[in-house]
Amino acid sequence: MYNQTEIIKDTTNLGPEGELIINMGPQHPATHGVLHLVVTLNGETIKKIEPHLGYIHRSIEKMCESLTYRQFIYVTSRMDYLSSHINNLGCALLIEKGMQIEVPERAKYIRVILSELTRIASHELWLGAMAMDLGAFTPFFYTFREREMITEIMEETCGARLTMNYIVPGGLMYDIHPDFQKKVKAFIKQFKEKVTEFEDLVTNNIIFQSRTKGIGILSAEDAISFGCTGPVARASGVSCDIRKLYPYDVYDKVEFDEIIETAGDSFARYIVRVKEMNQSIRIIEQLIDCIPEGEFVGKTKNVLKLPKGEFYTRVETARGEFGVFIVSEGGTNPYRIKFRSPGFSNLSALNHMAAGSKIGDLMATMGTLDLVIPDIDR
Amino acid sequence: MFSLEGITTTTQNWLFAKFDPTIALAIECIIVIFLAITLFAGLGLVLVLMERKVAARIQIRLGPNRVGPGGMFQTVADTLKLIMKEGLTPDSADKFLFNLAPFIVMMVAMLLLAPIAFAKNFQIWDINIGVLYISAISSLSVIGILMAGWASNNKYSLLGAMRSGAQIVSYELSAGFAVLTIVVLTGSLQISEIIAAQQNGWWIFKGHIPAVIAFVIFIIAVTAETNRAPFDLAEAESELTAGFHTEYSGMKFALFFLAEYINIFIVCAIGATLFLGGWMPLHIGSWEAFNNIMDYIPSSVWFMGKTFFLIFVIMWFRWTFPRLRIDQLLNLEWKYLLPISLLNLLLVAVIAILGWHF
Amino acid sequence: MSNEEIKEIISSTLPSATYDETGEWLNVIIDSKDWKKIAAECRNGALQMDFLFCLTCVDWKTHLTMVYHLTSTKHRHNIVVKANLDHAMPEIETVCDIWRTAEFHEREVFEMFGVNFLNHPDLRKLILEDDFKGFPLRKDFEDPINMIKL
Amino acid sequence: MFLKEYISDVYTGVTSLLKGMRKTGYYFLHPKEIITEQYPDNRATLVLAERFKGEVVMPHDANNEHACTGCTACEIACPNGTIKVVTKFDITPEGKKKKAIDALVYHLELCTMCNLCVIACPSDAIKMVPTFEHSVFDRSKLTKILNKPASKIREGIE
Repeated sequence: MYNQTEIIKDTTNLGPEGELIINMGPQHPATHGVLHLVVTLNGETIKKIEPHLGYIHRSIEKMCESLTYRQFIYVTSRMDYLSSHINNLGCALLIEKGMQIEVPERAKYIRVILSELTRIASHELWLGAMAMDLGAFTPFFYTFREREMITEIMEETCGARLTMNYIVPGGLMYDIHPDFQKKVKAFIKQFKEKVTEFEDLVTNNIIFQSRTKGIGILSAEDAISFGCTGPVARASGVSCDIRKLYPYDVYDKVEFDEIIETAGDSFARYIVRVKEMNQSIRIIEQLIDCIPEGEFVGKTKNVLKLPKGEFYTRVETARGEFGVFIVSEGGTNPYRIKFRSPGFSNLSALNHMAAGSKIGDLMATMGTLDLVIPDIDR
Repeated sequence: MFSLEGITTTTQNWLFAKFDPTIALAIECIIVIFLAITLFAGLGLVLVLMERKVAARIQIRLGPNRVGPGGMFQTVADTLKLIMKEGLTPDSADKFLFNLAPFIVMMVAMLLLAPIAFAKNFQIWDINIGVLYISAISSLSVIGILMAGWASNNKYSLLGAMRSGAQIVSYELSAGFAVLTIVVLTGSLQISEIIAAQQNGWWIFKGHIPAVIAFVIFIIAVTAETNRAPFDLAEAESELTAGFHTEYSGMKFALFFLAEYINIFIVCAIGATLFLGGWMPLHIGSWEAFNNIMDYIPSSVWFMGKTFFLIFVIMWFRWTFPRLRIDQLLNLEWKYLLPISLLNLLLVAVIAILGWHF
Repeated sequence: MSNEEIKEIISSTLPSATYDETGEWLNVIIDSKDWKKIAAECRNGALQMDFLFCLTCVDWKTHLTMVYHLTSTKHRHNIVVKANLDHAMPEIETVCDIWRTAEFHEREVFEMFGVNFLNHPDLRKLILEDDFKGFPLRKDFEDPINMIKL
Repeated sequence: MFLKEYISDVYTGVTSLLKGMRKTGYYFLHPKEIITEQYPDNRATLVLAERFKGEVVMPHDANNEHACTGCTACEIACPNGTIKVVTKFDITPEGKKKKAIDALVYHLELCTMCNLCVIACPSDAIKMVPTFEHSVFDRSKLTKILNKPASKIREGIE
């Protein structure tokens, strides 16, 4: 986000002490999107990382001010596109909380199952992309094979593969597909078989371990101070799983563990996400057979109007705590809306985590932060 | 039995009978140059396709399958595309070095072809210090890479080139030691003699465990020397976009690309020659019948088979492992490979002196 | 900790603070000048509000309101701190030395609302271009080129 | 002690690498695991989920009649202004004026496939269909008029 002259100055000149300044991104194979990092290097060692954002900023917050409460939900799919279902869920939960809409049990169960499937899909993609950042191309294809099963389930039930747009305030847009349960079970079976592959290929691999262990350390205090949430904070030993702390939908009815590691390094973040996938499978297994019969959408008014006041909900996306803050004036549109995106806070810790390490470590650290750029820029 | 030896001798006899010896030699040189360049182009096309197919199979996908039967002409199409592309030279680059670098890299790869025995008595130059020649020339390729990285005036390129320098200089050592073990066992630096010494069994079988260790070290070291994953730090895609050849395009890029694959072929050929007996068929002790059957397979097929097997192993590495970090790469060399190969050389020397090998 | 206890603690530091309990969480409305003091108290005092999970601003046309959502990872209580700012010259003390996450969030609010954070170490535009004019999230922002009127 | 650690380091390292190679080697030797779909060639057998939201269409029956009354519910429901309803007044045989659609303009390039318009439609005049090959060379070709020429509203739909 420099003007032209400054870009030229940046790439040809050196830093104040003769450091190398490289512009990593906005087009760079490891940034997975249009993230622009200005990295100050001393040889191979990183001195400072300065993120420059905004390449995919669409001002969703401003956009939502002119949309009705029914409409704005689907814009949030475009923020963290890998957990779009959970984003939608967060917005719907806020409206339901604000207007006291009763959600049928069936809808709650399905929402949670789909959230967990989304989480697995997101983590699978992350796993592949992370391995690719470290130079191992092959796991990417293996993870995508399982992810494809999830996207097919989504396609069949929700009608879309990535931005599902399946949630309406009060429930779901339509009922699940008759094959839904069968397919989910088939997926669980395949996933359990294939998850060992990643242990052989990635987790236990000596190169991978030496690339991630002790790299990008984030202490628990720093994690809290930087506002990190999700797997990033949990790998540092901070308990911050919204599903446990402030359960929504039917998360209070299922048993699962909040995965907490204490090392705070890249490997711990990796392990947290891998174990989280298994916990998600556990949640789905508990719910898939006992989806109650009944309505899939509750009774709502045609035109939704949030009462005057301020509302905040949070949900646990694949990347951490996603918060929706709405200031309502009582009309059909939100007066002011703020999305607290997990990636934005997690990114702010990047400089702290990666400064002093090598360029190769930056890839490991950035990879385990699991950055989704539209989520950061909004 | 089919042999390339017949063709070469007939040609030579004919040439020397027909022409003055100097002119005959010149004509032979031209033929050799022509053949070498043809081999280069052919190998480039085959190896790139092979890499893509191997990668595809490992990554549970089909790979190129649109151009020609089974995608056979994909690389031809790619080459055509690269030839048509504009060869950009950055404004602030050192133009002379920038344009020279790909040719240096290419020339080094070509020079290395000289002492390789492709089949029985089919060798360009059977120099009596063959192994030394290979070690000496192969370390030159770093100059081309450094030149490319420096002349591009790009920070990514510079970092990649510097990495490459550190990497090749250090891995030269253990590759050299691994080669030395075979030299110690054979007692000769000449390629043809090394192959002849494997008449009754390849060194990897005859040399006990030390030869196996040397072989493993050799494979690791040459993977690093050719800048292949998991040691592809010089072009570390996710870190330095494309490393030293970031600024290259068109045919100049293609030369780097080609040189990479030719280098792989050459180091694998050397590995096959030293450890797997080169063109020597698989002979097992006194099983005369078996040995005779093996002799019926042409020597060139043996050589190519072994070489391509080693190439496959190196490709297999690439599509399995993550990349190392620069300090880990140097750690691996100086803390693990070098001490082990030094000890190994000592062991081999003892074995060779006591005559414990078969 | 219950709302009453929180109120008591805050009032002991800042008697002028007013409270609003209509929402989900306790809202503490303070004067913008007192923010730094109350922030340090919230973070380091008995409240242990170590997690600033949302920092934003609301444009009320007549004035701006900074909204800080705070929680404690130890006690699990939440409060919302609000400070009204002048529309023409919005200024407030930075808290990025107390909660480091505030650094990025404040830079975002700075470019989107034009709030000047005093003593911020690196108050530059984070998302928008350096030469961008105007504050997009303010209600009076008009961009006839990029905003498509439907 | 140091030597023992050193050797076990090397051993575990090498075995972990070999395990990974076994996995990739397995896939190399088992071409049946290949999951590539050769998309343009498999068009004939390609089955898309019936719910797949590809684009909005307006179904017409054999008499070239649709069910759209021109109530603009879809236009109001749409978050992006994708749908524009242009109405006109028909003269019924009894001589009364009746509101009908002139054109239902649909901008596929703006559509986010949220399905709100389909839900909002009181007479089920529009629906989502699972087509997905929308690429064109000119963006203006993505602006479609959903009602067919000379089509009219089905009898009995108010």
